[in-house]
Amino acid sequence: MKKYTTPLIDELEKGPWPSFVTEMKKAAKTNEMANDAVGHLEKCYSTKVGYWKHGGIVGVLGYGGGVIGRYSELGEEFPGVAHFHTVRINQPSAFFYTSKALREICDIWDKYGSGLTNVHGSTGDLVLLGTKTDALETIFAEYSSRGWDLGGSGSALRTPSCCVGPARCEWANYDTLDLCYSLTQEFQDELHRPMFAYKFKFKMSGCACDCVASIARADMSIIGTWKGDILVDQKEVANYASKGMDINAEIVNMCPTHCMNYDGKELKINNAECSRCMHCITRMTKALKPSGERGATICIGAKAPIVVGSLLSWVVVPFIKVEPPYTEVKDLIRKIWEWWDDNAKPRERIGEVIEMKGMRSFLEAIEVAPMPQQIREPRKDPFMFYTEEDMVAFKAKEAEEKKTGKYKF
Amino acid sequence: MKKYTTPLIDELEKGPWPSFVTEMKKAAKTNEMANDAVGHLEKCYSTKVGYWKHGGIVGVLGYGGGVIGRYSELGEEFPGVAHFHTVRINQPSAFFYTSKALREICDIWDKYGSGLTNVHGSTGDLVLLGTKTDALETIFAEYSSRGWDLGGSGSALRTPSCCVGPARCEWANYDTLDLCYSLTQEFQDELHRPMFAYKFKFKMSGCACDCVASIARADMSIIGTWKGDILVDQKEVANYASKGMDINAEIVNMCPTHCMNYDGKELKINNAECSRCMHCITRMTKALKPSGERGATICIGAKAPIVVGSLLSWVVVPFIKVEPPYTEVKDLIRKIWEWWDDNAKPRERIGEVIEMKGMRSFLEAIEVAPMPQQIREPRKDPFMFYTEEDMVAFKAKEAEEKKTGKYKF
Amino acid sequence: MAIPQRKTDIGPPKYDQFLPPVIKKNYGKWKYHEVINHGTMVHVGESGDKLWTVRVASPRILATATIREHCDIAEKYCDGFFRYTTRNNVEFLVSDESKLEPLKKDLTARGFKMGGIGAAITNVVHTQGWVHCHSACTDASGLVKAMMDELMPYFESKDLPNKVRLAVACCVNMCGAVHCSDIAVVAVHTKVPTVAHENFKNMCELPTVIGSCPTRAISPDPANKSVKINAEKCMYCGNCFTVCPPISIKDPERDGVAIVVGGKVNSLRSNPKFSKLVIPYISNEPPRWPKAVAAIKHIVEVYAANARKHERIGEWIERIGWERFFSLTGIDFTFQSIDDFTFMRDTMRTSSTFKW
Amino acid sequence: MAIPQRKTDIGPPKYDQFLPPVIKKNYGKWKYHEVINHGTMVHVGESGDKLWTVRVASPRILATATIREHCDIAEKYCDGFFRYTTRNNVEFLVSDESKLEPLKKDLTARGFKMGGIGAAITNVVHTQGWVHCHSACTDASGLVKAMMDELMPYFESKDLPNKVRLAVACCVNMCGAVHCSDIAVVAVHTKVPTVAHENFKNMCELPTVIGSCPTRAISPDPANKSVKINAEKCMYCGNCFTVCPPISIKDPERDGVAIVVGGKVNSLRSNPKFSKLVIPYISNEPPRWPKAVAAIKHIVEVYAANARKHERIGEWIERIGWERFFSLTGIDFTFQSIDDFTFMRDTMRTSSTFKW
Ligand code: SRM
Ligand code: SRM
Ligand code: SRM
Ligand code: SRM
Ligand code: SF4
Ligand code: SF4
Ligand code: SF4
Ligand code: SF4
Ligand code: SF4
Ligand code: SF4
Ligand code: SF4
Ligand code: SF4
Repeated sequence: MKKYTTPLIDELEKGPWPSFVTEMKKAAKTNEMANDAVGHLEKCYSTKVGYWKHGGIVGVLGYGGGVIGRYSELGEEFPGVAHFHTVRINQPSAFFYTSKALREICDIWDKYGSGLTNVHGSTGDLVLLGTKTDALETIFAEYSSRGWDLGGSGSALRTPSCCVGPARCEWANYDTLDLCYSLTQEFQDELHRPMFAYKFKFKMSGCACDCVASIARADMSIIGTWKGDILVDQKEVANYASKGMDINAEIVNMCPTHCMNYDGKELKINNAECSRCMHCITRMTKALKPSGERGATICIGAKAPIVVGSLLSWVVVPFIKVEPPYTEVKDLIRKIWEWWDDNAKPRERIGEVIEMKGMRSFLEAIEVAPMPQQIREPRKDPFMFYTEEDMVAFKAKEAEEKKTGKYKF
Repeated sequence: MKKYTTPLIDELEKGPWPSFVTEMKKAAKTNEMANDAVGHLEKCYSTKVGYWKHGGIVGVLGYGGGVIGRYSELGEEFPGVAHFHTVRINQPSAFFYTSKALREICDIWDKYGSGLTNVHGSTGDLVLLGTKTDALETIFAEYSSRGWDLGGSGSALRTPSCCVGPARCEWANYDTLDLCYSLTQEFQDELHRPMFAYKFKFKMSGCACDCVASIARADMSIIGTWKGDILVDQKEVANYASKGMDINAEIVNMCPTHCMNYDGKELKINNAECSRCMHCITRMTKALKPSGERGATICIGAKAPIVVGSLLSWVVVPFIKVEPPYTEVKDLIRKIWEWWDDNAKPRERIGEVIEMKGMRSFLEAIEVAPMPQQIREPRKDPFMFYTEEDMVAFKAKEAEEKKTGKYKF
Repeated sequence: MAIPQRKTDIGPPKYDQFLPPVIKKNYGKWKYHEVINHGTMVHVGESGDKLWTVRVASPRILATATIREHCDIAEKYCDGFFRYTTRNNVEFLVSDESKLEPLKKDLTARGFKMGGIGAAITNVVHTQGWVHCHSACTDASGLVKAMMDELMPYFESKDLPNKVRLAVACCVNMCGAVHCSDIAVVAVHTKVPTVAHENFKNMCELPTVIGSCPTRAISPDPANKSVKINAEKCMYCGNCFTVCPPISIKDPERDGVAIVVGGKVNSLRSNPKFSKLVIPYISNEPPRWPKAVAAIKHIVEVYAANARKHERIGEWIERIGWERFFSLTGIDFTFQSIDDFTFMRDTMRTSSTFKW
Repeated sequence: MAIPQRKTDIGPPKYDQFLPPVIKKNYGKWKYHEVINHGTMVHVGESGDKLWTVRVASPRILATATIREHCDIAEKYCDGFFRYTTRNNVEFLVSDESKLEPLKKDLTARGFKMGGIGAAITNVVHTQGWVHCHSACTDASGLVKAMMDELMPYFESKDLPNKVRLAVACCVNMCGAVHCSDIAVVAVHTKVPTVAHENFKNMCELPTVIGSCPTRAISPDPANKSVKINAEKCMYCGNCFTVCPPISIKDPERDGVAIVVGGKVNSLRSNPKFSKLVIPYISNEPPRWPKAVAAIKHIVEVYAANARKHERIGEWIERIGWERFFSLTGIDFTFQSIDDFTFMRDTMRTSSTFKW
């Protein structure tokens, strides 16, 4: 094995935060590919440019995704990274593992790959970092025979991901782990065989804390919420106060809807005006908890800034029940994809298509009524579309009003 | 004179608010044109459509504007409105008149026009409503010989307008009446001879109350403001309190910057954090008043929604001195127009051009530095332009930092 | 009578000749003012001088006879000095207190209405309508008259949480302050324009017409040497009609009015705001537009009952949320209220927090 | 060894087999939790059961050897159960209180760092960088390491007003949460791409390349059977480079990083927010990017000194105003911070109210 001197990246072995360079070197001790990856990286640091080529199309039989092809321009200098493809393994819901399962994953990877991983990728996959084209089929056979499948890539459903939710959090409004698993299973075909105009991501958070950043990073963000009052345990409120919490400053005055009141004794909430933002609940988890019906808000459209600026997901379905077998959610997803399919140009994310075609076209296709909950504020300009049916409806309403003598506006 | 039966518009003579129909009929008693205008309007009310044609180009010699040509499709049925042009008389600053002056205006108008007016038009002109083409030169001679000139129309500077300001308001930060007069005089040529890509409007308000709606309705909004503390007369504060004002609810808690404090005795203002919104001052005018340097904020670009939505004016010069002979303001205006001239396509308001070309191009042309006061928040996407000079400057700064060992960010 | 010698580029008369002596003396040196009632306020100078203002409603369309009546009154009580406001009311300026009550009595006797000062509804900024504009799809003055007849108590005497600024525009050009008003009416077309093909090539320029359409609904129609309009894409802005007379967009049964709310101009407390669409369509109902008037009155009343003191309509709505505005007013939420144009991105909700 | 039989479309293993018994028992029935310190929290079930979580920093790039070490530890203290977080930390799940302190001791002994829970700085969401991506104009992992070395106290022990979420993206594709982070670094190109004309026609499609440019800077270059790029219009997004390999945009001396601040994801108190640009350019300085790191630390410190408890960076800035953020931090305000793209309208100030 070549021995690289790496004065620049060695600098990144210093300091308290765990060092990825140390990790790379650890793998490099026994792995040629990892060893060349170290040398290759030092080269980048010294010249301040990268040497990876545009990805090539590589993969496993019958799948259109799951592997990111990667080749170096410096394949001769660093043969271990001439090919350096990543394999995306679909992680289990909420990233729970047993040591047994992970050891198995490591064993296979040491055998066929670089011994380097990303635990996890930004989308959520367990990313195996660097292998050669001819190892891919074997790697897939090894993993899949043990119950692990590939994640998504390309113009496909991407690996869904969720927050830790009911497994270890008191605030989950639905079972994020189970929904994540169920949707991943339901849409295996869409995940493995790119047939969409572009990528599509699901992320599921159990509440407005959004610990999986769904509103910013998923085409479909499924965020838990409730319909009902926040129950207040006044004894626990008193406890927080006695432990030094300034309830007015920290809670009441920070409530965005100003629907709380605390007189030093009793904490009152005008629940009708609460927007369920979670601030008070997170800060007084022993004293406050939601009650009533549980479900989720469905938001659509987030994406990164390329090329006209990032999008955050938009509220589309203010409230939906999320209970096994999740038929309502799955039906909705199918309708969403159908409309997207009918309307997208290549490389158009769903948010971009909604922006192009208008929210109305989308809502009508997925059979959701217009609701003020979907918007932050109404339109400002007077340039509106009206269908013939709209006009008929307006006129009918006016006729009705004439009859009853009462306006309905 | 024809006698029209006007059952529909007669309905609008009922009720307490003064009736424009009554006004039209008043004029119609002695004026053929006004009489036909009444009949013509009744016709519109009965058919629910208007009958005015697209305007034609009419005017007075040497001027490109000041008259709006108007012809009816129903000229045969209503000969008095076959021609029905309006004449825009440039109003005096802040709409002050003497009865003598207005009587003179009325006398001339009764002689040559319909006897109907708009006091005033939305831009600010004293609008004379309805006359014939061949009367225009005479009308102009009669008015101009008595000291009245025409206002703007077409792709020209439009008649500037201002709030009542120092004439009858304690809050004016500069002399709105004098600036309005001075700019109107200075730019007579731009007002009378359309040479711009489109219309351009000035409006001047003495403070953030913006009583002439400049921020919403002027390409250049000149809004008075100050640099200095708000002086507090605690005795008057106590007076307001004793008269029943809930100072915390009405003032302190409504202060947008939360820079006020009232303990039931003393009202304190953290002036460094005040944004000079005027709320507290207007509600406690006897107790609070600004002090220090006076001037204005210049905002650019407001317009109506045609065709991609309305614009409000954008802050361009956070603070400018506004003192006779207003050289600084006038120079700025010339620079603004020059850039607009260089960059606008026909029918592009300045706000639209700034949107197209970017604020930087505009600010550089008018020699104003970028300042955070110009924006509500910085850009969100990472797609930035850098000039070669920018890069040189960034690198020079870094070199300097290396030398001094201190970052300047 | 010979026509006098014309002058050009003289500009307006200098304002100072129209200022009453008390203003000249106290110019820029006013100390404070007090609102006495919706019709009267007094300004006090540092000098101690006082100036009473009596504000009088105006229909804005004035016959010269009425202007002369204003002059008569001003001469009697104000040494001939008076002014109009930026919202087209008349203001009589009284420096001699003893003339104040007589003035008011006289005004009442003559049928003039005083009001609009303070936390009130004042005159409605509006436009030409059928009275003078070719572009109008309703009559602005008529709507204003009908509205203000209903809202008169708020002009004359009844208090509101804060000023409520109303406006009416007779087409989407919006020659007024509709786009930043507490409540406003904007008249809208709702039918795809038709093209008189036979006149097209003589009266219009093909590229101009095609370029005029913000939604690219217009394409060449070579067979007719004219253009055709894609109905799916047309949002009835009328811009094509403005640039090309053979294009016609008016339709008596389909033209109507929309109601927008929540705008403001000043920067007190919160930034200036655009008005937002809440009722997309009400049929054009001259002479008194009963439904539009009822809708406006209803919104004013819900605001009056729910807002905090000093909150403008838009501020109140932003505090409670638009979803609450719709539920409190009972106004139907329609697809038209969802922005599908310039500001779509910034107006959709990007958070699971809202009220049921 | 024979290769086993492959299976397709089986999806991931079902999560429940990886849940420790205490979680299975209390699944969906947790009552509350308490943060003990930045490294440890405890969740308490309705049943009274307790589950301690010890969070450990991870560089995200892990050698299998390190994963095996995680496994060793989990076996010793957690019956082999553990998890990773959505921000790539490791979490050891302890149901037996007696194992908690030994676990922590062992972790310390092995050099693992505990932290990131509560009002802290936790792991940095980041991307591939020079380690694996062709698009990278910096190295993400290196930047993260350099940043976190400096910010370690905020991970391990020091409190902040609220969580501060950091991110790094190695190009404007922003494969992470840069666009909604409290503070983030995004690597940017600053030089107009060059085109290797000779390869163009074999490797790229003309309309695709032209269409890829959001600012229409690219036009055909028929002489070279290629395209040319208008330098005036190019904003270095790299989209053309993504779709066409002969286009090259990397430049060692001009590539750099920008700093954005004030984003957030959750909806507590205020809506999710995008991050905004405050420092447009810092030279790429591997291996430790000293200026970028110093800038981030400086912003964290100014925030820590000025924000109210529970305020995220974006919330704090919105309360004090962006002009005050710039004056408090002393950061130069540049033209680059003024939006000239999609959101220009909504980001300019439309009011005369601001702070000096
Ligand atoms: C590996 C990963 C970054 C990481 O280090 O974690 C990644 C890596 C790449 N992303 Fe990404 N993206 C990754 C998560 C994301 C995310 C975050 C997320 O999913 O939560 C985003 C932002 C959210 C979004 O989807 O918009 C993201 C937005 C992009 C984009 C911009 C897409 C857009 O519509 O704006 C591109 C560009 C593209 O698709 O051509 C992109 C393209 C790429 C490519 C395929 C670039 C390329 O053409 O080679 C990168 C391959 C790198 C490599 O060599 O391994 N990646 N990418 C993440 C996937 C790992 C996983 O499967 O778990
Ligand atoms: C008379 C007046 C309305 C009124 O009743 O008061 C008016 C009347 C017309 N306006 Fe206006 N505008 C009038 C103030 C405004 C304002 C308000 C202002 O100036 O404060 C605006 C909104 C602010 C702005 O400038 O954007 C305004 C925005 C427009 C527009 C849209 C311009 C735009 O850039 O969006 C048009 C359309 C056009 O220019 O083709 C327009 C066009 C017109 C035309 C010329 C339409 C036409 O092509 O015939 C109208 C002539 C009506 C007529 O027959 O008399 N008018 N127009 C106002 C001028 C009176 C005066 O001189 O005092
Ligand atoms: C006379 C007039 C100026 C003029 O040059 O003609 C004027 C005069 C005064 N305004 Fe105004 N404003 C006048 C139009 C405006 C406008 C413009 C408009 O409506 O188109 C605005 C902006 C409206 C908006 O924000 O949408 C305006 C927003 C204010 C405000 C801010 C109100 C608020 O809290 O939102 C104040 C402060 C106040 O009410 O104490 C104010 C205060 C005042 C004061 C008290 C100033 C003073 O000390 O003299 C004057 C009497 C107030 C009153 O009427 O209640 N004036 N005022 C205008 C009267 C129009 C009318 O006939 O009713
Ligand atoms: C473990 C993890 C979920 C997972 O499935 O892996 C998680 C776990 C918890 N989050 Fe979270 N959050 C996790 C990522 C997030 C994210 C996503 C992100 O950062 O990309 C967010 C949104 C960030 C944002 O808004 O920009 C997030 C915003 C919150 C908040 C809201 C904080 C705020 O006030 O702004 C809370 C509430 C709180 O802190 O009390 C919260 C609260 C919690 C609680 C207290 C929930 C509970 O009762 O168990 C958990 C421990 C909190 C802690 O770490 O302080 N979690 N949390 C993630 C830990 C990442 C890490 O390694 O540090
Ligand atoms: S998103 Fe809500 S439910 Fe999910 S882990 Fe975070 S706090 Fe818990
Ligand atoms: S959840 Fe949010 S909105 Fe509701 S009461 Fe608590 S802090 Fe207020
Ligand atoms: S804008 Fe200000 S200075 Fe002018 S009249 Fe209104 S309150 Fe007075
Ligand atoms: S002027 Fe406005 S910001 Fe300043 S103290 Fe008064 S209310 Fe507050
Ligand atoms: S709003 Fe339209 S119809 Fe009314 S005056 Fe202006 S241009 Fe004419
Ligand atoms: S009315 Fe407007 S949208 Fe419709 S065709 Fe004409 S220009 Fe286009
Ligand atoms: S941010 Fe850019 S460079 Fe980094 S991994 Fe994503 S696509 Fe590659
Ligand atoms: S880098 Fe972006 S802006 Fe520049 S030419 Fe390429 S696609 Fe266009």
